[in-house]
Amino acid sequence: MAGSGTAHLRPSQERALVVDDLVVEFPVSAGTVHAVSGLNVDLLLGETLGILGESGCGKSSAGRAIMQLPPPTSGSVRLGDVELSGMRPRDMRKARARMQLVLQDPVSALNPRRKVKDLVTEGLRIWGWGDRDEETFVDELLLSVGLDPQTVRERRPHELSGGQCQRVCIARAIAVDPDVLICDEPVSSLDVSVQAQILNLLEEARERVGLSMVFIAHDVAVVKNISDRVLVMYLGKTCEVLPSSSLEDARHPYTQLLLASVPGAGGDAAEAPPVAVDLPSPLDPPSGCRFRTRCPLATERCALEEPQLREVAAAQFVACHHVQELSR
Amino acid sequence: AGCAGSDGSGGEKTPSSLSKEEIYAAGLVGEQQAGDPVDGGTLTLADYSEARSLDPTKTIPNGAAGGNALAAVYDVLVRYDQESNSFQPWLAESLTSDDDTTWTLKLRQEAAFSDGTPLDANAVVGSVGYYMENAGYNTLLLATNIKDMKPQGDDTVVFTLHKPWSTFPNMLASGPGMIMAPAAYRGGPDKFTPIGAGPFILDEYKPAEELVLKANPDYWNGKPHLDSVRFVWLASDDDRVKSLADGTVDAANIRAPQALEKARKDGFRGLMFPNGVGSIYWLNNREGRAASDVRVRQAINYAIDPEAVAQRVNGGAGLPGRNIYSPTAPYFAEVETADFDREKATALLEEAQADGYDGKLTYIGQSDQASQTQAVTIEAMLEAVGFEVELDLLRNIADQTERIYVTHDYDIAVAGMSIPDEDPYSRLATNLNSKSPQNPSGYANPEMDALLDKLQAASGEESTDLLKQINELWQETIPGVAMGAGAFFIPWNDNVAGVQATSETLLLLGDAWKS
Amino acid sequence: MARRILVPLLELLAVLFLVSVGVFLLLALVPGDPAVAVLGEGRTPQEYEQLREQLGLNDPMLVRYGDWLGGVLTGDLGTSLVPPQTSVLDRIVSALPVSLELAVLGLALALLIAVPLAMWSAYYQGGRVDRAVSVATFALLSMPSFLIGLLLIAVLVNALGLFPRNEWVRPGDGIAQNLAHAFLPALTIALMEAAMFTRILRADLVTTLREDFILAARARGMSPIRIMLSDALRPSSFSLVTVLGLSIGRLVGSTVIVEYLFSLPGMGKLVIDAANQGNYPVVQGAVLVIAVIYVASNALIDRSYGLLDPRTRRAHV
Amino acid sequence: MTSPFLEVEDLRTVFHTPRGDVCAVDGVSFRLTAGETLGLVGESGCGKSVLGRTVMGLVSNSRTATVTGSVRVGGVDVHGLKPSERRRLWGPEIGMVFQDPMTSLNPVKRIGTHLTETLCRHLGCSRSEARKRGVEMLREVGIPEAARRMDQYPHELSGGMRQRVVIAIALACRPRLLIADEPTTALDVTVQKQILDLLASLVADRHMAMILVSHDLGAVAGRTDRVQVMYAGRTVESGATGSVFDDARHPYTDALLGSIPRLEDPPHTRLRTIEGTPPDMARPPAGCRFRPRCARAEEHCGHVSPVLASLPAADTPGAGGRQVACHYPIVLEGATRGR
Amino acid sequence: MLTSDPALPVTLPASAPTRDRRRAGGLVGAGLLVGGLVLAWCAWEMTSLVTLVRVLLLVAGLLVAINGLGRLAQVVCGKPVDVVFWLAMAWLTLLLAAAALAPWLPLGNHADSVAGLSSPIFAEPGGLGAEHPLGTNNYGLDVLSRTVHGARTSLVVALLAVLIGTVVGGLVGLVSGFVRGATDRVVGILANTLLAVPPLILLIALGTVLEPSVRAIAFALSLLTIPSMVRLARANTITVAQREYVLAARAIGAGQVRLMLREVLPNVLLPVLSLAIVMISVLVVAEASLSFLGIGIEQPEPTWGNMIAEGQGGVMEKHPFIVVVPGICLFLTVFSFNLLGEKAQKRWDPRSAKL
Ligand SMILES: Nc1ncnc2c1ncn2[C@@H]1O[C@H](COP(=O)(O)OP(=O)(O)OP(=O)(O)O)[C@@H](O)[C@H]1O
Ligand SMILES: Nc1ncnc2c1ncn2[C@@H]1O[C@H](COP(=O)(O)OP(=O)(O)OP(=O)(O)O)[C@@H](O)[C@H]1O
Ligand SMILES: [Mg+2]
Ligand SMILES: [Mg+2]
Repeated sequence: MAGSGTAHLRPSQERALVVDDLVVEFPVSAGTVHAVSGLNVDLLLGETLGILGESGCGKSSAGRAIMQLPPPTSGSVRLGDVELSGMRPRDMRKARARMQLVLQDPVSALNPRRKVKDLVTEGLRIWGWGDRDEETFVDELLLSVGLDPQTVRERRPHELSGGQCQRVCIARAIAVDPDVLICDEPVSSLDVSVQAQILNLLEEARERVGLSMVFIAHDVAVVKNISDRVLVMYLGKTCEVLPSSSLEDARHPYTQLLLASVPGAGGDAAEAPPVAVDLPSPLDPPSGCRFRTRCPLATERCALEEPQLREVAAAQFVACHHVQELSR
Repeated sequence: AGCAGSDGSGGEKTPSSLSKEEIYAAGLVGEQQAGDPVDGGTLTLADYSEARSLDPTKTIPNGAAGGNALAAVYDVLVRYDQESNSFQPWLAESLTSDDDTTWTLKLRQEAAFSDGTPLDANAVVGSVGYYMENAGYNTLLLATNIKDMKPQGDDTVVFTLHKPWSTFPNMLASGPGMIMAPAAYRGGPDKFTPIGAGPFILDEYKPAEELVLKANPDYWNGKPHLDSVRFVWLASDDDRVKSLADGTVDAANIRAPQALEKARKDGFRGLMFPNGVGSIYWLNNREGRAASDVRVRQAINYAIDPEAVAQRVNGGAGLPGRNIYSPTAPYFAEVETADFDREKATALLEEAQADGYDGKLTYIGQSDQASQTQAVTIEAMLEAVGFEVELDLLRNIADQTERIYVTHDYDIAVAGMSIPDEDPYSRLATNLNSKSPQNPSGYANPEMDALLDKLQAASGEESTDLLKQINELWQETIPGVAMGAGAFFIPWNDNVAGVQATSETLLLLGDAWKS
Repeated sequence: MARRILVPLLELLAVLFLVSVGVFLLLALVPGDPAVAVLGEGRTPQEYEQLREQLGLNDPMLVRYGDWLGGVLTGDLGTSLVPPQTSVLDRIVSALPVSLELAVLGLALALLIAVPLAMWSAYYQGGRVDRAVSVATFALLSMPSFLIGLLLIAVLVNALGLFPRNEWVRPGDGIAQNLAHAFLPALTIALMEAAMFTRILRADLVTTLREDFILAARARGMSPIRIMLSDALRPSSFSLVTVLGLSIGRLVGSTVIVEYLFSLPGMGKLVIDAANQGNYPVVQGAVLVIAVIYVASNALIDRSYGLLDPRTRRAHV
Repeated sequence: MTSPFLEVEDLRTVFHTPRGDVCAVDGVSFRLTAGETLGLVGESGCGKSVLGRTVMGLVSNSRTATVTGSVRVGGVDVHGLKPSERRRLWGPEIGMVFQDPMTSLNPVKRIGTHLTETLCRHLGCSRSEARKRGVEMLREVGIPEAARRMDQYPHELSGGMRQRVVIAIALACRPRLLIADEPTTALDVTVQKQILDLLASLVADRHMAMILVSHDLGAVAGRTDRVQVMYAGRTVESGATGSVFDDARHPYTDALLGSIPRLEDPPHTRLRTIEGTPPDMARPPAGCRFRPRCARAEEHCGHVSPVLASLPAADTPGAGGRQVACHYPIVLEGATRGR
Repeated sequence: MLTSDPALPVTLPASAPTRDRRRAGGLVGAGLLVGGLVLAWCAWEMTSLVTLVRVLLLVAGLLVAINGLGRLAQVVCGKPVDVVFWLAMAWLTLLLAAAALAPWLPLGNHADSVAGLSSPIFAEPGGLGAEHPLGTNNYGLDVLSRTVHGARTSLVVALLAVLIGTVVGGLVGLVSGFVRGATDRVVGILANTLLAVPPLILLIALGTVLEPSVRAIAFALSLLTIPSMVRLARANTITVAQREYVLAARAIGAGQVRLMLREVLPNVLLPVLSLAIVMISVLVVAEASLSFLGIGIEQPEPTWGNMIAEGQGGVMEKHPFIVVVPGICLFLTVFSFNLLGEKAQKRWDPRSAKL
């Protein structure tokens, strides 16, 4: 799969964010890491887009490139009607503040030397308070993420639990009233019980503030739970885009592999253990379809030709040469 | 002369209870090892300092500057005999003069350089010529005095002087008397190779570490007993005494009063060379400096207490005093000295200040601890009478030399002078003669110049009398602050014998042996 | 690839160039006339002036630096001003082995002391030995090297007479003698360094011992000694190796105090003596050589991590 | 029934820390027979790893820790052995697989060295013999080009491959009990499945007993015979896996299951949450440790610690041996619950 | 986690230290304390013994006493107490107070060499109450007074140098680590240049150019601290700059300066300060070494270094107190600063807390 294409974009609708042919590459001593190779995404107002993929497939790189932190190697990012690439640094900072980021490890995402109240108001300190009153603003904000302002306001991050830290991060992000929230695996490092708290909180916040959200994760169930639409990535390329409600009907062999790997009650243990394969390296990704080295359906064509995203069912787009064989 | 303390009399007393006079008595010290000389072995000498070069023109040829190694390689034409207080022929067969003006040097037939070439009259003339051309130590003194230097035949050289010079032999007992083979300097000073007619030949040299000389089998006085001598240079006199005590070295060269007295009290045998004005503070007499005013010089002199300085700097060791000659010198005489007197100092300073002197002095010295102690003590004494002293402690010797001898940028500077027993004239003339380029204080006194002129020609009683007058003139006009006599001591271990002394505290090792 | 070798090389050269400029400038500012250093006292002003001209001291600074650098690049570090007027290179060639031997012996001794001690105290972390070692190494680190040296001399040489007094015997003149004479100074160096090594290695060992792979090794039934030696030591030695490398480079020029105390003819003494005599070519040459050694040993250490840590090996090849 | 291979009786592990004593494992008991797999689940910090390590004897009485209770492996009391004897157990009797394959292999040792040194130590075989067996082991855990891998360093392998190596090392001496401490937490989902499958098949092939520690209920669900749910150092519920997951009796187990998003549910389904955070183990609450977060808690729970009691068999259709430590366990409401 | 290895001595659980055991511990502690002090005192008084033996006994006595004090403190406080650390802090407090108040303390003559002319030189220590409690030196100056004033100079020099080094080195390291690129290269080269010249030789060279004043020496010494400060600050900055909270602040729109000052600096400051404390001790020693070689502050102004140097040339053998008094002060101070620095580093900069 690991194809490209723009079939899944919805130019006719009102979009909060449009990402066009995003490429992120890192020069390293051994060559170039192709972290993201031509990602096309759009995000409707109020929509949540889930990005699903294995470790190292470029999810975080894509998320950060959208934030322009650091700016992508190439490709354009349009936030509302503002084109972000090629902006002057000051304007860029301002525009960037309209998008916010919530990161995987809440503890390291908070400056250990600052108090909670300073952390959550950092954005307003930079961009101005407007007519808000600091005290009440902080209290309301903390309450809105389910923290008790009295106990938490004066504390430093190391005095909080992981879940509380993640709440502070979310509070900090929504404090500047962003249009788009990018969550980079915000629950992966949390315990299941806390994970549920945070997922619920994000849902609430999104509804309340009217956010559009990009939610990055590797847990299929979590992504399904929170998103409207899911984009499956493999080695920097898009495999499949589909509504999350129809996730179980995924067509792409990789998405199917992911679904099959979800540990569940019906584990099919006793078969012979599969032999390990070396995953392809982003330094030297396979030609054609990037998934072909692990794909049970791979043919010669997959090595020569890169599959394009095409619609195989209503709102479901798959980048695979063998998609026809799969379709009903 | 001062050999009194060396024989017998010291033997009954335990060395540890020696009095100052006994300690500083000149000559051989302690009972020397008897018996027949033993051949072989290496004698290690912890010398006072490393020779700057084995080229005599580049090294001050005295015992303190590393001249012992030179003497071992080149030998000296004439030797000073402490016991008889006279100059004896050594490498030369004889040095004679009737009028102290024309000196005839006769060479030994058997003497030859270690490269096999003969040590003849031409070699001597060539060597002395090279020495003076390259401005070896005392060249100026030689140049102004020698009218003519001619070989006569193979084995005789005649030196004709402008005027009588009774201690001329001393010149041939040190630097100029170290005769280099023509091959040594043929290539010029840059390609100099040490070839001489001395008892030893250069074997190995590791700068700052050791210098090894091996026996010269063809030495005129017979093959030396020792196989080799080794010179090493330790950090301090203390180290030298300690190394001597634990047998790491066989002989040492010591000057610091404390170490010297300790070595004597520890009962080491050896050679003692006392000298006058072991330590001095030169006062800058030059026009425009504070000490150009004789009252200021006197005030400084009165303000400084040699006893107290000795106490603080040397732990009481040494011979503090104002007489510029060593008490054991053959020509020593009591004179009325300008002793420590704080009131006089204050009065004189006030007088000078009344005439517009601001009372400021710049003191220069080195920056090591001992020198700092000295500086602080002097500063305190001078400030106690009302001077305002600025200490300028310098970090390198070149800087100090430059300040004292070249730019003359100081008021009071610490130095040594060491007037030796054998030839007070040349040291006094070099330091006090108004025309001497090495006159550090810029002291210019026609009266002194005249006395020095007379001293050159004088001998015996007359010379002693002139020296006394010089001393008196010194006490009156204070070219510098004399702090007392000093000495060099060459102690050795009990198994060493046969080391001979000559002038300028040089040692002759050709007869030395070790059992 | 070329870039990865070339850039550090250029940086090294830049460092050396700056050192040479710095040393040259600094010494040009120092008071004391080199002509006086050469001639000593008692010459006429004309003689000094003539020599100054001859030595090029009257040329502009840039010209003098150029001349000097030109000489350095052709392997000519100049001639000692103060006799013995041997070439500076000769002086360095004779002093360097002394300092190197001291440094190597000192470091070897230090390792001999430090490694077992560190392993012991890391294994019994928080125990009696650990605490004692911690206090003792601290005490050693808190003592200036001249105090340690003075103490060692006072006790081992003066009071007990166990070792020969200062003075240096070249290895060529008998290895046993040489070692006997080198032992005390090396021990002085070793004590300082051992204290530091022990602390560094212990800290790293303690960290390593908390690693999962140590637990895993225990879970495989390996014996504690084997775990310490074959599992813990190597991954814990990176800091030690770094410091060791720095020490070799540093010690060549930093044994000053020890060489001064024991009056050994090494680089430190060479530089101090030369500085005291105003003998600039020697100071300049020696400092430059020391800097080259330091820089080179650092570069080597940087490159040697691969030997210890296979993870970095690939990146360097 | 065969006699149990592993018997853990009232095991208690206390760490003496500067902040006070931490009772990381507090009175845990269970038995395990050969061929059986026990799942240990619970949130982070609840004492799963410490339990695993104490069972193995890696944590034992020392200056910093005190262990009481007993652990019998094949009838031998692990904590009564001398250290050297205990070491002899590690490898041939008990093997351990660690959570993070990145850190549980020595980065400066080759894969082969890890394998051969274990074999040499316990089986006393020669180097070449050990190497041969090592290659076999690697092949057995599904590593291609096994011989070449022997000479590689851990960092040269991918995460999944490394975890296979760790398993190979743990199984090299054919232990009879395998303790797998979160063996797949650090791995990708696709690899995770492979590793769990691998472990399951190896256990089945060799008729080993296995303790599978995990905080991922899903991972435990399909691959264990019995499961113990832990909370703050104590077992709160145990029983046959299917039975526990299908009808949880302890409020904690129930809430935990409810807070996991399920693939079957439609998007934007609200999850159930457990408010609050697990207790600080240095200062655990009195009484039932789950009380502060428990919706069903009563006054009584704050004073009296509930003991792990067996449920009457009648109450637990399908499987016996259910135990719950709760004063007010959830009562079965018919067959509507569960997945 | 080898701590739990069974090879360790098994101590009983600390769960219930009984009353008796506590009392016994207290008694042992008190016994050791008193015994140690008595031993030390005996060693001090027993002039008949060889100096070496006396010193060894003295040290042993003090160690035993400290051990006893530790046990006693443990009983009193109920938990292990790091007595060595607290003793060290007590020493530092005492020292700093004495140094700060030196001009107002009733101390003897410390630097007036003129007045010293009329005092006895090398007067033996007279003990408490005597005119010269710790004796006089070669210039008739009071050793106690010189020690206190010497502390003043030594500490002022060290603190000043550390201050310069920390501010300059820390800022340069911060900027170069944050900006990276060419600036970083140049800074790296400059720092390496300073490091490539052996410190003592650099000081000797500087010493010949600079006046031996407190300010000049402090400046010269600060050159020693700058490269290591730059390195530390730079390394820490690079790590901190990669932290996600910096990314987060950037995402909110914080500018470079704000990032550097608000996000990075506070996190780099503590490691830098911990190194600074360690540096104080290094510099106290460096200053002493300089004075020992005669390039430091000049007599009669006292510093510990030049006081120790007064012992050269046989003085030490005859009048050991000349060296012993400043030597012990120097040792204790450096030891205390090292201890404090290590504590600080362990707490604030675990990466470099190895020294
Ligand atoms: N700064 C960087 N320099 C070099 N390579 C990088 C950098 N950041 C990421 N990469 C590489 O880019 C690829 C994609 O990384 P990215 O972090 O985007 O993956 P991810 O999908 O977020 O993975 P994970 O689930 O582990 O967070 C990886 O191979 C990674 O090693
Ligand atoms: N060596 C130790 N010293 C002191 N306390 C310890 C030690 N090891 C573990 N603990 C404490 O014991 C408790 C249980 O830790 P353990 O590692 O068993 O948790 P876990 O259930 O494995 O969690 P995770 O899922 O995070 O691995 C924790 O509170 C931990 O802080
Ligand atoms: Mg990521
Ligand atoms: Mg765990």
